[in-house]
Amino acid sequence: MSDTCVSIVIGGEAGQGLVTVGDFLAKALVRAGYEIVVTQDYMSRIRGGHNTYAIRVSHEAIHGPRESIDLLVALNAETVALHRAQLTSRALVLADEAIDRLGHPGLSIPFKALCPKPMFENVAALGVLTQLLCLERSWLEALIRDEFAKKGDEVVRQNLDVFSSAQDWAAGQKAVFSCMAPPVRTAKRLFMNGNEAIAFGALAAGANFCSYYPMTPATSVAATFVSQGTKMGMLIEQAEDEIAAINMALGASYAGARVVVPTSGGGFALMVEGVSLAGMTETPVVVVLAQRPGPATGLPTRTEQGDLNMVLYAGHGDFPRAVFTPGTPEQCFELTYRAMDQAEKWQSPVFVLTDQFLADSYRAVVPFDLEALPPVSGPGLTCEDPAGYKRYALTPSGVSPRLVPGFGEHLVVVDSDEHTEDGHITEDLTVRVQMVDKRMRKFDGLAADVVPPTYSGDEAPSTLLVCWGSAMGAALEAAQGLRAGGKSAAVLHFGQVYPLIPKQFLPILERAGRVVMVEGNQSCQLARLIRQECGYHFKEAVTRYDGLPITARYILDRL
Amino acid sequence: MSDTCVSIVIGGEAGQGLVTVGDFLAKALVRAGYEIVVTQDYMSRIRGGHNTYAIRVSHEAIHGPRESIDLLVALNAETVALHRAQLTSRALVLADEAIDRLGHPGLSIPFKALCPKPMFENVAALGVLTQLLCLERSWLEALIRDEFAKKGDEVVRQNLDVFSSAQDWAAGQKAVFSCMAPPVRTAKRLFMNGNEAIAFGALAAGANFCSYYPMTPATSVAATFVSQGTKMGMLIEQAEDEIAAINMALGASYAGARVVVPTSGGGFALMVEGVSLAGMTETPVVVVLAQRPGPATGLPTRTEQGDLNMVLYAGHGDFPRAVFTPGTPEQCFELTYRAMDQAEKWQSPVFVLTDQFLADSYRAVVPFDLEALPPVSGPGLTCEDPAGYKRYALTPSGVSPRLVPGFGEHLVVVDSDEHTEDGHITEDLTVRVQMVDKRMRKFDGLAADVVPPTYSGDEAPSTLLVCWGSAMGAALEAAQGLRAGGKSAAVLHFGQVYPLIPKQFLPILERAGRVVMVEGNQSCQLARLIRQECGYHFKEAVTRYDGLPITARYILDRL
Amino acid sequence: MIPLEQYGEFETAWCPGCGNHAILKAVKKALSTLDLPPHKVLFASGIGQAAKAPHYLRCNAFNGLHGRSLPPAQGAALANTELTVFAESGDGCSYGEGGNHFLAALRRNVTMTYLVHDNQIYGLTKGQASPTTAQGQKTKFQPDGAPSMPFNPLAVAVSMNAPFVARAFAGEIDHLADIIAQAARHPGFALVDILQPCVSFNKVNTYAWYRERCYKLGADHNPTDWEAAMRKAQEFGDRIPIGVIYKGDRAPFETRINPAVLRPLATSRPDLARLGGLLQGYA
Amino acid sequence: MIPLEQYGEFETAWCPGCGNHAILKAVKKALSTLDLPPHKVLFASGIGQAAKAPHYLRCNAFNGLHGRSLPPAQGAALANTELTVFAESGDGCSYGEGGNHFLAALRRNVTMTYLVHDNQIYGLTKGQASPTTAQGQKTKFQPDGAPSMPFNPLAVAVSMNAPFVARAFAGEIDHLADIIAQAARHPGFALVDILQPCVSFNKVNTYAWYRERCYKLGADHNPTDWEAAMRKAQEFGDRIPIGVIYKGDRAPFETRINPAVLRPLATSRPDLARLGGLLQGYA
Ligand SMILES: Cc1ncc(C[n+]2csc(CCOP(=O)(O)OP(=O)(O)O)c2C)c(N)n1
Ligand SMILES: Cc1ncc(C[n+]2csc(CCOP(=O)(O)OP(=O)(O)O)c2C)c(N)n1
Ligand code: SF4
Ligand code: SF4
Ligand SMILES: [Mg+2]
Ligand SMILES: [Mg+2]
Repeated sequence: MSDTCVSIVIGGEAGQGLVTVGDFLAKALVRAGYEIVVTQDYMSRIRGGHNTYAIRVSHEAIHGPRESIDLLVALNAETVALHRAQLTSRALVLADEAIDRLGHPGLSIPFKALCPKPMFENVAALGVLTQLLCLERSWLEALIRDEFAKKGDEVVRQNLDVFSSAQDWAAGQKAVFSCMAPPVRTAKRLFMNGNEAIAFGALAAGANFCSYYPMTPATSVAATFVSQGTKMGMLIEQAEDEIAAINMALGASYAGARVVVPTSGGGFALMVEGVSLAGMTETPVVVVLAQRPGPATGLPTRTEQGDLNMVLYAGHGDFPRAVFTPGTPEQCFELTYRAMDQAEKWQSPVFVLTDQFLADSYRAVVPFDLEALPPVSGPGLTCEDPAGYKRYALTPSGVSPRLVPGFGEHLVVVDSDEHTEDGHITEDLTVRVQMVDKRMRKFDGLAADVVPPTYSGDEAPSTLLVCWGSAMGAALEAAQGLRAGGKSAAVLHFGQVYPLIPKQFLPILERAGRVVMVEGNQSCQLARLIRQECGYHFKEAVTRYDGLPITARYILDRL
Repeated sequence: MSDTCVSIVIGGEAGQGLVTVGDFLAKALVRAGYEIVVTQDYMSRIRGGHNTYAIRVSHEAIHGPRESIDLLVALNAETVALHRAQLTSRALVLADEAIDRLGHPGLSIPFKALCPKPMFENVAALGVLTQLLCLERSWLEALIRDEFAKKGDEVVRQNLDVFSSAQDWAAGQKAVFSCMAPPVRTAKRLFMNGNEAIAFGALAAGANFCSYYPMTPATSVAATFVSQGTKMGMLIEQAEDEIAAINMALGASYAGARVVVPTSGGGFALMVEGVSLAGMTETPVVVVLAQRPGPATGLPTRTEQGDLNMVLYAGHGDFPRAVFTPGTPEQCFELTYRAMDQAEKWQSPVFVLTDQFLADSYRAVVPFDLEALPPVSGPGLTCEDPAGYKRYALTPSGVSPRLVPGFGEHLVVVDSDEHTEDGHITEDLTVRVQMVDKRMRKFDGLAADVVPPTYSGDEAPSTLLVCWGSAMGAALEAAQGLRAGGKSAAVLHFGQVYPLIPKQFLPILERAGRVVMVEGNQSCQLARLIRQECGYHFKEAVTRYDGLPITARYILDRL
Repeated sequence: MIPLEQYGEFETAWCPGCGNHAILKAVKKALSTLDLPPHKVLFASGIGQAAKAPHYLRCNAFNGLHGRSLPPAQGAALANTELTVFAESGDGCSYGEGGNHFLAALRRNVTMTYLVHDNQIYGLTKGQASPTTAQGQKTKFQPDGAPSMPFNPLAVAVSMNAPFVARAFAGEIDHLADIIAQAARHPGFALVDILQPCVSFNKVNTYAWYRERCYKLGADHNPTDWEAAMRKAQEFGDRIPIGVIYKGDRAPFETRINPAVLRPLATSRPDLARLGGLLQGYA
Repeated sequence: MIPLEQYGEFETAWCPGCGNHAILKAVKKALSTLDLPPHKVLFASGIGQAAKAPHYLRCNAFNGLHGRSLPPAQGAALANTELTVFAESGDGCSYGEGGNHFLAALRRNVTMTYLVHDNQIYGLTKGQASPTTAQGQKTKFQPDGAPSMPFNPLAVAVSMNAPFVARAFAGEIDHLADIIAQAARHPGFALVDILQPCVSFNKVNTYAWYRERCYKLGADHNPTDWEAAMRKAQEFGDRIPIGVIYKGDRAPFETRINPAVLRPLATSRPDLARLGGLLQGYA
C-alpha cells in the first residue's frame, strides 16, 4: 500500500457540519488534481451520535478506503477517544482548543478567536487543513466563492476572511505535516459519488421518469434526479409506497417513458410482485438497489452486500433478468447506462446493485465521454400494419416488437395473466408453453450481452481475489499489498453478476493458486451463485457484515 | 403401470356441478376402501369454460395422476371433443342423450326422463357410475343421506330415488364396463386433499391464529381453518392485504399465538419484507405457499413448482429458514406439523411449499395417529429473573429463550433494526456481528433437524428420478413403469428442500446410473440449488410448466 | 360519435346475469359519446372478475396486478397526457388490496377516471367478504358475518375533496354511461363507484335489492355543495342515491408540476449537450 | 397511579428541541394516569423518528417495519386482549406507507390506541414531503412544492365513523396526556393525531406556527355530534382545533367475533380429542 497518500478523517456529531468540511476539502482536492476515496460513516439520526467523513487522498491512483488516520479533525472530544487507535505515527489531531487531544500531537485550534460566529468554524477548519496539506489556497477560495455566491458577496467575503486567517494561524504553528506530493494529472475530473453517477448514467440513457419512495442509502439517486434530472425534463414523483413506485414506473414505461426506480433492500422487498409483473408483461424497468445491512431495517445507514440473492430471485415464476454491480462511480455511470439499454433491448427488469459505501463515496471521476456512448434501444411509436400488431408476437429471439400506445392506430395490450400474442388473457396451455419459452429465450440474448468480469494483476497468480460491486477497490489494493510482499496476486471483479458466463471466468479461477471470494455478506452469495452456475467451489472467503466497507487491511488480515 | 385402475373424468362447464359428482364418487370410493388420486383442472372463472374432475381409482396403492380416460362423464358436448384423444380402448363415454358421443362407445343417458328436475342430474350420473363400476350402491346411498340430511328427509328421498332409478336404468343397458376388483384394505381412511391436510397438520401442532388474504390455490387452507379451525378455537382474520396478513401474524406470534399464513406466489411476493422481519426479530411464523404458474398472475388455477427460488431467498439480508415440500396429503399433515415445531424451535420463518395439484388432490388418507405426535416447541410465559430477561440473549445455539409478554413482569422488546441482547435498537457494530452470527448459528440447528429425502426403488438403479413436492407420485409410477420395462429404477423425493444436507443424498446420486431431475418449472430450481449446495450437476431433467401436473407418462415419454 | 362496434365484441368469462355485462355496455356507450378512438384510450386494471373488463374492449390495456390498477394508470397518464386513461377494477382490488393507492390518488389528483365495479364481494376468489360487504353479512369465509364495518369510498373521497365523486348502478346503463362520460370529461381524478350485482356469490345485494333502493339524484342535489355531498355519500341503506355526488374544482396534478416535464415521454430524447453542462457543475 | 420513573428514562436519538420529547413525556404521564404496569403494555411501532419512541419507554415493544405498526398491533391485541396495545409512528409511516392498514384498522375497530406523531414531514429520511405536508410546501425533494393535497386523517376517520378521533399538540403536554388516556380507555380503535414540530426539516410548521393556531375544543364542541365533528376535522389553517373531535359507540371487533376464539392464545393447547372428532368428518 503506497505511502503517498494521506487519510483525513473529520469526526463529530450529526449536525456539526462535518459533511460540509469533508465535501469542501474533497472537492478542492479533486479540483487540484488529486485522487480521492471518500467513506461516509453516519448513524441513523439527524442530530448527535457520532459520524465520520473520511477522505483518502493521493497524487497517484487509489481505489479503496483505509482504516488508518493521518489527520483527524475532531469536532468533539468523543472523536479523539473513538479514533485514537487508528492514528498513524505521523498523525496530527486537529481540534478546538477546548478539546483534549489525549496527548496526541496536533493543533489546538482557537476557533472562537478565528471565527466571528460559530457557523464559520467549518471554513476555519478548512483553512487549517489547507495549510497542513500544502494545498494551493486558491482551490478552496474558489470553492468558497462558488458555493456561497448565492448567499451574497458579504457572506463570501466573511468566509474568505476566516479561511485565510485560519490558514495563516496554522502557518504559524509548530506542528507540521509533510506536504502532499503535487498531483500528476491536470485534466479536469468530476467530484461525484456512486449515486450521482448512477443518476447521470440513467439520464444519459434517456431516463425521463422516476417514481420512488425514499429510503437510505438510495435517496440521493432520487435527490440527484430532482436537482439535475428535472432540468433534463425528467418527471419525478414520490409515490405513496414502493409498490406504487414500481407499478407506476411500469405504467409509465408501457406508455413509452424510460424509467428508473431507486430503492434499498426493504423497499425492494415490497417490489417483488412488481418485478414479476415486469417479467410477465415484458416491460422494461431499471431498479437501482443501494444495499444496507439487513435483515429488516437492520443498520439503515451502513453498508453491506447482502441483497444479491433477493435480487436474483425476486418474483414468482421463471423469467430472465440482468444484474449489474458497479465497483466505482465510473462504472456506476457506465453500467447504469447499459442497464437502461438492456432493460429496453430485452424488455426485462434489470438491476443495478450497489451499496451505501459506494453510493456515498466521492471520487475524482474522469468526465464521461458522452459522445462515445452507444445508442440505446427503444420502443417503436408506429407500425405498418396497426390492425395486425401483436405485442407478444412469437419470435426466435423472444423479443417482440414493442410499440407504445397512442401514436398510431395499433392497440397495445399487456397482461399479467398468461396471454396470447395479442396480449389477451388466455388459459390455452399450448400458448402458455410458447410464451414461457419465448420469455426464457430472451435469457440467451441477455447472456450474449454480458459484460465480462475485469481481471487485473499477475497472470496465474498465487492469490486471486474475486469480488463484485464496491469491494473492488479494497481487493485491488489488497492485491497490491500482496505483490508488495513479494507474492503474485490478481483481482477478478464482477461488474455484472447475472447472467454468469462460465467461460468468461472459469479458466481464470482454475489457473490461479489460492482463490478467495471477497464479499460483504455472511453467506457468500456470489460464491454460491457461481457454484450453482458452473460448479466452481470457493474454498476460501473473506466476508464482512459489520456495516463497514471492506478494506485492503481487512482482507490482508484474513488471508 | 398397473392395469388394475380406472380413470374416471367428469368434464363440463364451471357451475354444472361436476365437482359435486366428483366429490361424491371419490368419497364413496374411499369409503369403499379404494385408493384414489384426484386431479382437479379448472379455469379462472365462476361459470362456463371447461373444467374437469379426474379420479384415478384402484384397489391397490396408486400415487399419481394419469392422462388416459376409461370413463368420461361429459356434462356437455365440448367435453367429448376435448377429451376423445385420451380415451382408452375400453373407454365409455357417458353423456346426456342430446350430446353426440362422436361415435365413441358409451351410454346416452336420458337425464330428463330420469330426473324430475335438472338439479338431480348429478345424482343420476352417480347412479350410472355406481352401476358401471360395480360399486356397492350402499356407499353412495349413505353419502347421499349424510350430505343432504340438512336439507330435509324429502330431499334425501328424492335423491335416493333418482340415484336408484339411474342405476337401474344403467343395469339394463348393453354397454358394460369391467367391474373393479374389490378393495383390499378395510381400515377407515379419510377423504382429504393436500390443503385440508395442511390445515389439520397446523391445528394438531396448536396453530390458533391465521391471518390471510385470499388467493387461489391457497384459499382452501383458510377455508378449512374457517370451517374446522374455529371449532378448535382458532382466531382467523381476513386481512386487508398480504402485507397485513404476515405482519398481523408476526404480532400475534410475538404475543404467543401459533400462526400460519396461507398464500400463493403473488401474495407471497408481498410478504417478502415481512419474512425478513421474522428473520430479524426471530419471530416464529409458518407460511404455506400453494404454487401456481407465474410470473405475475400467470395461470391462477393451474399448477407449477416455480416459486422455490423466491421462497429460498425471500427477504433482504442473511437469516436462516427451512422449506418443506410435501408430496402427498399425509406428508402435508406431517410436514406442516413439523414446520410449526421448527418455526418455534428455531424462532425462524418456515415454509410449506405445495402447489395447486396437491392442494386440490383428494386421496384416501390413512388417519393420522394423533397420539403418536411428538411434542411441539413453544415459548415461555414467565421467567425467574424478569428484570434480567433479554429477548436476544447470546447463546451457543443461537436460540434465545423466548418469552411472551404480559404473563410476568419481564418485558419483551423486539426490533426490526439491529438490536442489543435486550432488543433495543443499536448501532454498535460489534453487537451487530454478534447478532448476525447468533442468528446464523440457528442454521446449524435447522440443518441438524432436516427431514432426509425418501428413497424408494432399486439400489444403485440404472435410472434415478429425483423430485420434490407433488411430483412424487408421478415419479414413483414412472419408476414402476421403468421396472415393468425391465430396467432398474428408483426415486429420491425431497420432502424438505432447505437446508440441504449433501451426505443424506449425494452418495445416492453418485451410485445411480442415469440421474434425472423431475420438476414442475422451466429452470430446474431444485437442481440448481443442489448444485449450489454440493456441486452435484444434473445432466438431465424433465420439466413441466404448462400448468398441468407431472404424470408418469409425461416423464416416461421424455426419458 | 364513434360507432359502438369500434370498441369490439368479445366473449367474456363472466357468469350469465352478472352486472359486469351491463357495465361493459355502458363503458362502450360512454366512449362512443366521448368520441374517443380506441387507440387513444387506455384501460388499466387489477385482478378480479371486474378487472378482466379491458380484455373485452378494443382499446389499449394494461392488465396489471391485484390491487394495483391505479399506479400504472397514473404512470401512463403522466407519461402521455394525450391518452385518456381509465382504471377499472373490483371493490376488493380497489378498496382492499389497493386501498393505499386509492388514498394517494385522491390526494394526487391526476386526470383519469376510476371505475370500480362494486359487487360488495370478492367474486373471482369465490365469495369472501370484500371491504364493502355489509357488516354481519355471512359468507363461506365469514360464517359469523363480516366483522368489519364496510368501507365507504364516497365518504372518504368527499372528505378528501376529490374533484368528481359519483355512484352508479349497473341496472341503469344509460345513467351509468352518462356518469362515466361526465367523469372522463372532468379534470382531475374522477371516481365512479358502480353497484354491480354478483349473481354467484352475493345473494344479498341482488339486482332487485339495488333496484328497490337506488334513486337518481335530481336537480335538488347540488354536487358542488360539500356538506350536501357528504350527506349523500353517507346514504346507503333503504335508499341509495346514484348520480354525481360531489364535484369540485381542485387543480389537477398536471397543473401543479413543472410544465417542462409534461410531454409525451416516448418522444423525448436526452439532450446530451445539456447533460454535459450539468456535469460541469460537478467539476 | 404508577410513578413515572417506572416507565424509564433513556437517552434518545432525537434532535434537541424536537416535538417527540414532549410526546414521550405525555405518553408516560398517560400510562401513569391509566395505572398501567409496563409489562401489561405493548407499544408497536413502524420505522421513522417517531417510531423509535417505544425504545425510550420501559414497556413491551414490537418495533416492526416502516408503515406496518398497525397489523402487528392488532395481531397482538387479538392474541392477548389483556394487553393494552398502542401503535405509535410518524405521519409518513402511518398515512403514507401504511395507509391501507389505517383504512382497514378504522373498519376493523380492534380495541387499541394509535398515536401518530404528525410532523408533516419525513424526518428520518431527511425532509421529503409526507402525506400531511401542505400542498405547495417546498422541500429539497419537492423544490416546486409538494404537488398533492395533504391527507386529512381526522376527516377520513370521522367519515368512517371511527369510535374515537382526536388531535393533540406536542406543545400541550398535559392536554395531550389526558387525550391519550381517554383514547386508551375508549373501547375500539382510537386515533390521536399529534402535531409535532420537527426542528430539523419542517421550517414551516414550527412550535410557534402551531401555537398561534391551536386552540382547545371546549364544552361547546359535542364530540358525539357527527356533523360537528366533521366540521372540526376539516378545520386546519388559521385555526386548528385540538381535543377530542369525535366519539362514537361502534362495537369493537372483539365483540363481533366468535367469543370462543378470544382468549390469550399463548396459553391455549390443541384439544387433540376434539381434532380427532373433526377428522372423523372426513371419513
Ligand atoms: C397479490 C394478490 N393477492 C390475491 C390475489 C387473488 N385474488 C384475485 S381476484 C381477488 C378478489 C377479487 O375481488 P374484487 O376485486 O372485488 O373483484 P371481483 O372478482 O369481485 O370483480 C383476489 C383476492 C391475487 N391475484 N393477487
Ligand atoms: C419499506 C421501507 N421504505 C422506506 C423506508 C425508509 N424510511 C425510514 S423512516 C421513513 C420516513 C419517516 O417519516 P415519518 O413516518 O413521518 O417519521 P418521522 O421520521 O418524520 O418521525 C422512510 C421513508 C424504510 N425504512 N422501509
Ligand atoms: S362471480 Fe359474480 S362478479 Fe364474477 S362474473 Fe360471476 S356474477 Fe359476476
Ligand atoms: S429530524 Fe425532526 S422529527 Fe426527527 S428527531 Fe429531528 S426534529 Fe425530531
Ligand atoms: Mg368484487
Ligand atoms: Mg414525519
